[in-house]
Amino acid sequence: MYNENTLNKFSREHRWIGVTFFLDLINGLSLTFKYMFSKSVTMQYPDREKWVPYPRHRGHHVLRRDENGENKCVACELCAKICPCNCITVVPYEDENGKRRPLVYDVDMARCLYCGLCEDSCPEEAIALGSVFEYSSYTSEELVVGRDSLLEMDGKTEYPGSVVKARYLPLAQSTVEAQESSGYDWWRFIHRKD
Amino acid sequence: MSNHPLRELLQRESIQQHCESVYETFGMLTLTVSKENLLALCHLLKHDSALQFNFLSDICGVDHYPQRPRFETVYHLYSIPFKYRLRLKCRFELDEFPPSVVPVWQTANWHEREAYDMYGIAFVGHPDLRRIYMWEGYDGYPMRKDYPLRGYADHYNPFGEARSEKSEGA
Amino acid sequence: MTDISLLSKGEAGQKLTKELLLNLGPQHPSTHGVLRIMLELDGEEIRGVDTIIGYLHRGTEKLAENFTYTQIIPLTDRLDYLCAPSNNLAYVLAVERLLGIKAPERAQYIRVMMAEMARISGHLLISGALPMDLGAMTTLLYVMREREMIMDLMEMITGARMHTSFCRVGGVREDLPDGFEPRCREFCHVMKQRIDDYERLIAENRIFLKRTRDIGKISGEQAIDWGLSGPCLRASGVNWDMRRDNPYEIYDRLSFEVIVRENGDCYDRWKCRMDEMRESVKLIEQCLDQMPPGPVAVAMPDIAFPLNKITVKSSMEAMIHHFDVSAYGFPVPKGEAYVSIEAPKGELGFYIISDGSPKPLRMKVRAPSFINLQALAVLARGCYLADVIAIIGSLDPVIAEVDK
Amino acid sequence: MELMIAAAVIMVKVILITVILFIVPVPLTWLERKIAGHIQQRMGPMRVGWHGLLQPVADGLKLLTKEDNIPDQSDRVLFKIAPFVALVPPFMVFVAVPFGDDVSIFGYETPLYLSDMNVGLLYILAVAGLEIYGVIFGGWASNSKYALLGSLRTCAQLISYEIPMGFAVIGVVMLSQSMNLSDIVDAQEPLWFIVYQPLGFFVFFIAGLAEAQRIPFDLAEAEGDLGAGYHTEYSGMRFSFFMISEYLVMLTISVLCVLLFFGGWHGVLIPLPAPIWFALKVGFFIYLFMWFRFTFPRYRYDQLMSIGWKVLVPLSILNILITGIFVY
Repeated sequence: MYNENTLNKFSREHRWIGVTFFLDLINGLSLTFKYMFSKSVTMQYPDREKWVPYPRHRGHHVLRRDENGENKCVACELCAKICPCNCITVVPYEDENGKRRPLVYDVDMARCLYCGLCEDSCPEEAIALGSVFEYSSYTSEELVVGRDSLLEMDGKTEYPGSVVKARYLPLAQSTVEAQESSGYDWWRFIHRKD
Repeated sequence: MSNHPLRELLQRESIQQHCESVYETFGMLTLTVSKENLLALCHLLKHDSALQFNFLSDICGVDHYPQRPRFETVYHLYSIPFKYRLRLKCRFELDEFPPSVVPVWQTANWHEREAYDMYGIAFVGHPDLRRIYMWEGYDGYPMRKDYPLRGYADHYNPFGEARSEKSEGA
Repeated sequence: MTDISLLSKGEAGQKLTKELLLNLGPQHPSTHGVLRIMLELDGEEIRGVDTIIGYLHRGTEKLAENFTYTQIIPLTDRLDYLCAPSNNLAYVLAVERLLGIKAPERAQYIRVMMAEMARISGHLLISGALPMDLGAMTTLLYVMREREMIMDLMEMITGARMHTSFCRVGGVREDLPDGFEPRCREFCHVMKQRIDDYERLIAENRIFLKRTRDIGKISGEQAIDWGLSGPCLRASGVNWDMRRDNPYEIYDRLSFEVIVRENGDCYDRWKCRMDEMRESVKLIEQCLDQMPPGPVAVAMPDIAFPLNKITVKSSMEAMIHHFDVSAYGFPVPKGEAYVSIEAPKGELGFYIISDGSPKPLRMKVRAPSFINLQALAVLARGCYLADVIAIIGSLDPVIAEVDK
Repeated sequence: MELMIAAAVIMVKVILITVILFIVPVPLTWLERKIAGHIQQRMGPMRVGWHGLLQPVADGLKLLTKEDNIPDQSDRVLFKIAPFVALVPPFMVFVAVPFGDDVSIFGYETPLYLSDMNVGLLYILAVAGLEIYGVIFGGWASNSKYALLGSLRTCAQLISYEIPMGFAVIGVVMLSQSMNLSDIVDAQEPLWFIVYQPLGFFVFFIAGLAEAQRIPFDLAEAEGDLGAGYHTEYSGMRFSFFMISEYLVMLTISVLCVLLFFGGWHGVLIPLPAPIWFALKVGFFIYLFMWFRFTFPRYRYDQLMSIGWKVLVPLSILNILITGIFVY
């Protein structure tokens, strides 16, 4: 029915032939030997390569700006309400034009589930889960991110996920620096017989 | 999902005498049964050649806190030969626990331990009634409605609520 | 000089030796999580098994009682984290049963396709982890390679690799992205070859056969009695698959074989998963072939978020619904529903009692791993210490699901 | 003067071999990780040095600086000496191992071995057997059930596999009429013994795998069920001693395979210097060990014992019989 294994080529009565000549073991050994000379599929993060996520990636939160460069958020607090883990804190205020704006917009990255419900519930499409995924920290306090840094964050990517060249900068603020905008598709390293 | 053949089978005298009521809700037939009749009914349902409820899917403890009787156990049965589903419900007060169905289905063992751990339902005749999720010596039954979501404050749980006298116990 | 045989004899002639109590876990490479097993050993032979769980207990059910129906969706991801879409699907189906709605056809196809991808992902991991526990490390790395492709596809569809939370009550979150179909077909193509590779590597290997054949045997009746489900039950010769016998979603339109094996030992459970993956690949291809165009969520603004935010801003009513759903959730009619699906590990059921409010009165998860793990005590009795590892691996417990 | 030079040469050789043996596990760990990586379609160590070449050095430094844990209620003396007891026998084995024909250094003719014993083979088998003590001490002294089970398994395994191993070698001894290793190698100059002794080699190699505790016979440290077996409780330098001794045993088995069955330093077709031929052959066997490790699962304890006693011992006796019939 399926691709027959070497041992199956012998009928039940003749299985002993395969067993005596170690065909089962040789089969496995030949497979591992073949793979030994195929390309490796791993990505050398962070030294040489880096993954640019898909457009829908749910990473670090980001607050979007409108055409005038202003914060889109109207501090309706729907995201804070729907959040299953209460990781969003919003304090609204009224700006000089009489518009409702967030005075405080804190997201606790350490508590967040990255479920994307805040994104769904936002009527202004202000909050989004962006493409940044490197934000580890030594303390959980540092992971509470405020309004202004959220506005600065990278948003969703445009390109489909790919691997780009990168360089590791251990001492810099951003530890990994991507060098090219377009990269390669790691799937093509997957060895296949067509 | 038609339960009509099952409904006819359940109308028989031998089964009717054990259960209090039969009703259909959201496509599944439900039998309510008193705790005295539970074990007999389970035996019957499993060994009846036309039913053969040999697979116990789930036992669920429920706490209807302000209402009385307060607790309920819900049994979801499945008959692998006939593809029937059936729900048994048994309501009882805290001091009168239902019998264990381990003699009928071995798999009830951990289900009942879970219900005991979470609600304090001490099934009568259970072979090995210990806590299963919480550690031994844990105080209280966390899934009860009067147990606070964050637990009670103690040395390990500084964020819990302060323990008040009336909230504990039945 | 004392006769040495006297030393080991008690007064009445009985042996003074006693069983060795070995504590396996909770930190142990082969327990697949924080599972603790107290083993009573006589030499290397198992005399008694006491499975101690609860190290990962997060109180999902208690939490669910305090969440709205929408907020529970991300919670269900965390049950069996290897196949989150299946959990989402089971939960959402239960809520939909209570609401009396059905998702649009396209959404159903997407859900089923993702559930099958999740099945492959879950089966892949365990069919690689079992040989690894027995020493063949390479298998695990190979399955991880293919699992990475599924993760990649998942990220493409949902934006998350593991905790997808893609299903919504009344549909799915978004439509499939552009360029998904060719990628998915490529995966199906590669996957078929890969399953042959795994079998070539390990399925006929005499050492693997010796370690798994006739180990942890359980008969069909016993398996039913212990509540085993999924591949563990089908490996014992019980022909029961909820996808075929109680079809949910659009499974009745897809053709697939239910894999049943006779022996009920570790090898059969492993092989059953291998063959099920082949069927799942076929199912995914069929889903892609049959996928109809159309909406991916019900047009009920009081239940589902509108996909297009412009509609929210254009009408007052839509705005009110949107705020209502986001802030307070949607009320679900009073009643109770038990819906179960064929998850990778077995029968995954959600029993929801609603009191008519936007939060469930009680949500019970019928976690297949929890029930399957219970059988460890029966399966392992009389085996050797090293067999316990194989048995745990073949039962495929995901501790997050066991502990809920 | 002659005596002085002889003494000096021997000293140099002792130091050289000791140093080499201490260093050999270092590239071997790198090689193992690299082979593992490539078999599994990943890169293996890449970050320290060119293609991770300095990784073993980093690992060694890490092990050196790590805290030396001694478990409570362990037998402290035994716990401390066990790694050394395990480490010494593999070094002692190489006293009798020849690496090539006589060479002349500074006009001084010297053989490429430390001691040309006429019972070299016996000596090697006997000394290699001593390694058990380190394992037993380590497992017993740790006061851990995992370590104890691991050392019990190792004990049974090493003792029962030494028998077929010794028997398998008898065929070679019968053919070469000598127990001196360089004589055995010289006897293979026309044709390698693998041709006469395929069964003997098979038994020897399987038993060797078990002696070296490599997959599929690595029950002693089966990380699947025992964590790390007898060295579960060891850390830092002491742990690395066990590792070194393990790699050296693997090296010993490979060297013995080459010496006894594959013509030692005698090459075929391509004329290469003897030590290079020797190294190539040994390298092949080491690769075989690693290749096996990343392809096969491991046997269970009782299965291992039954293979040892029910398959290998009869086979090796059969091999002696066949050889006997052919020789006489």
